[in-house]
Amino acid sequence: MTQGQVQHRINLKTQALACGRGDAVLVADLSLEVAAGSALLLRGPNGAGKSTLLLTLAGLLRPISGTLVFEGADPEAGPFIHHCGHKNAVRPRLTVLETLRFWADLNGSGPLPPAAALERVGLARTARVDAGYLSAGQQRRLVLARLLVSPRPVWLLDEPSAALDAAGRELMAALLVDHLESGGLAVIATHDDIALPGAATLTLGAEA
Amino acid sequence: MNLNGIDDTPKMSWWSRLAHPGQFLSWTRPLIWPLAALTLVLMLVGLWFAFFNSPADYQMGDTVRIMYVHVPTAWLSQFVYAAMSVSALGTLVWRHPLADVSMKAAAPLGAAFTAMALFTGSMWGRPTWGTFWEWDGRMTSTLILLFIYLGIIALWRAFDDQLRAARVVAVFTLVGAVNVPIIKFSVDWWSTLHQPASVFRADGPTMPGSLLTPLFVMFFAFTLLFVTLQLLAMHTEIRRRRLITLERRAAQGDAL
Amino acid sequence: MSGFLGVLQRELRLNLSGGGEVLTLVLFFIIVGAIVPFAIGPDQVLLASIAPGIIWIAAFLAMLLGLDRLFRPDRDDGTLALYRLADMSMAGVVAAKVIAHWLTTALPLIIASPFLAMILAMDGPTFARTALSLLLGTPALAAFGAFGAAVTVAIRRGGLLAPILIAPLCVPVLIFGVGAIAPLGGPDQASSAMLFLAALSLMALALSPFAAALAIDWGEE
Amino acid sequence: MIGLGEHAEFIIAAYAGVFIGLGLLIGRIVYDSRRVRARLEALGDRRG
Repeated sequence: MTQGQVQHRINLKTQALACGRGDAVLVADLSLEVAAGSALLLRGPNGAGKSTLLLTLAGLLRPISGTLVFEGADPEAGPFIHHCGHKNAVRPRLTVLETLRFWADLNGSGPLPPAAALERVGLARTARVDAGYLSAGQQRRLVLARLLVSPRPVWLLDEPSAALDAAGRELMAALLVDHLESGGLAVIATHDDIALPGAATLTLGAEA
Repeated sequence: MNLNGIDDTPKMSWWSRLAHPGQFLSWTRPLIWPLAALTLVLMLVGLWFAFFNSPADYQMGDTVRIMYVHVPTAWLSQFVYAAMSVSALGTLVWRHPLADVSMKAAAPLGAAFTAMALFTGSMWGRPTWGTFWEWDGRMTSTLILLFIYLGIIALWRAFDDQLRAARVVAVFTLVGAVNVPIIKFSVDWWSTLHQPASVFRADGPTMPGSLLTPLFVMFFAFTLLFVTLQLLAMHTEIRRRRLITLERRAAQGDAL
Repeated sequence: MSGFLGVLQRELRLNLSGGGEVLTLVLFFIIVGAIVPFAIGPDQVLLASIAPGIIWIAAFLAMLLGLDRLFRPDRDDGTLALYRLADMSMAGVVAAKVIAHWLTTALPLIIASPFLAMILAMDGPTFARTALSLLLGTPALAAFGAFGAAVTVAIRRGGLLAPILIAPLCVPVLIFGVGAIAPLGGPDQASSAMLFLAALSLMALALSPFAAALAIDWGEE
Repeated sequence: MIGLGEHAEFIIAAYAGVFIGLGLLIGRIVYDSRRVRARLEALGDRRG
């Protein structure tokens, strides 16, 4: 089952981008290009600024200097970025299906209904369960389902494979391959090996 | 949210040159001592007028002399808030780096002047109304203004990151500015409801010139005092930010 | 629009399901109101004359108490970041939250207020005006409260700060709220107070989502 | 100094209060300024 829909093609370009928290620079002078249909893996030790860079790319943090452009993005068409941080945004009191429906309402729903997305990430049987009962890995799968219910061309994933088991990682890689094939773009910060053929790798904080 | 091209290249106009904190520091530093001297002279002249060269009011007697410190501090309590609101606009609309600094420097000054206005008001109130505190419209809305000032100071102190703090405080300051007239109106409505109408209007236009001269001198003395202190506090704040940056850089250098 | 309804539905679900927060606030409201006679004595005439003020103060405190759950849990679990990338404006999110906040705090208080009115020796017509003034005035409290919660959400221990910031701004609401009940200046004054109260609520509801959204966006950035 | 009439204590208290307040305010701002400058100099910043 693929997403079956060709994404709006967006290229990511940055020039001399510096980002950090407050006025403390974590990543300086970063110029990179990620074309539609390709992925970039961010690597580097803890504290190298991977999460900060992803937040900056998502527009959740303001860059300290430099430029950041998403070429081909249509500002009228609404937000085009999915950002998945460390926190799952899962509230224990809501059921799994309610949580996913809420995300679909919030981000705009696509052709894939929430129930089908749950099936795709292997959570179909837990749909009526309170999200608080999910294990850490299952919560992560639920977050992956969020990417599926609202199609958006840019995925910025922060440690998506943390807490996932082997099957979960395969699932994530398969979802990523589908996403890239349909013309999407992904930037992934990770410590694990993700089987993504043709993905470029950027190592942050190597000189430190 | 501006995702499609964030461009922060500075345009060099006199405005942005003044906006540069270092430039501001070196341009306004020579002003401090002359301003301080002028303030001192005006303050002394004002005091001389207030105590030796002005008559007692035919109605209020000598207590009218409290007016020479009460009215200027009461004026400043509102003027400082207006200055803070303009700075808040500067922070929100133009992201002017000096506006943050000006906002932060003004808040404690405003709170201090407001507290002084309340204190002198109650010192005036005791002989005039027979009580230290009267819930009249002006006293009450000044008290609420003091609470707003103290809230803003608490908000500044609660943030670790001063850049973030500046924007949030700016939003709050402006919402406060929209609310202050409403508060004033509601409090006036309320106080006329609960007690016989207004007591007296000392700052009305019918005051004789002999009372107006010391009032004006003191008025300018206090306003200049605020300007001087505001400049000095802004300088300190600019330096403090530089200090934090330097210290952080030093700490990072140690860590590497 | 589906986003707006989604947020509204989620807030109602979270606040009404199991947790008992709503009942706790109602209990707080009643206890504050019921504790006043112990402090000032059981004089029926005196109680009846200050009952509107007591009910308003109790409602005011109860609404301030519930502020911290408005944005902080969402910030802690990452939902706030999601809102910032959502297919709806932050102001829309805040507006939905204000409505849900009013429905789950103010409305239960108004429903519980007859009990307080009874033990505080209020008469029928006065209570009717009290209920009406609470109905018209509490939306403003909810809106101001949401703004206060938004301003302090980026602060780690901002829970106590929001009420302190908001209380001075709420003074007009209290003044007109009580003014609309107690006919100190005659019935004319009471009805004009009621109009002011409604105007205040409308204005606060219209403006606070934008101010709160600005504060959240810039506090997080 | 001229006589201040029957309410002299309130007039004196008002002026004393204001000028003590101003003194504290000025003192705090000047002290703060000195301290920050001294720390800047200790870090070797020459721009003042």
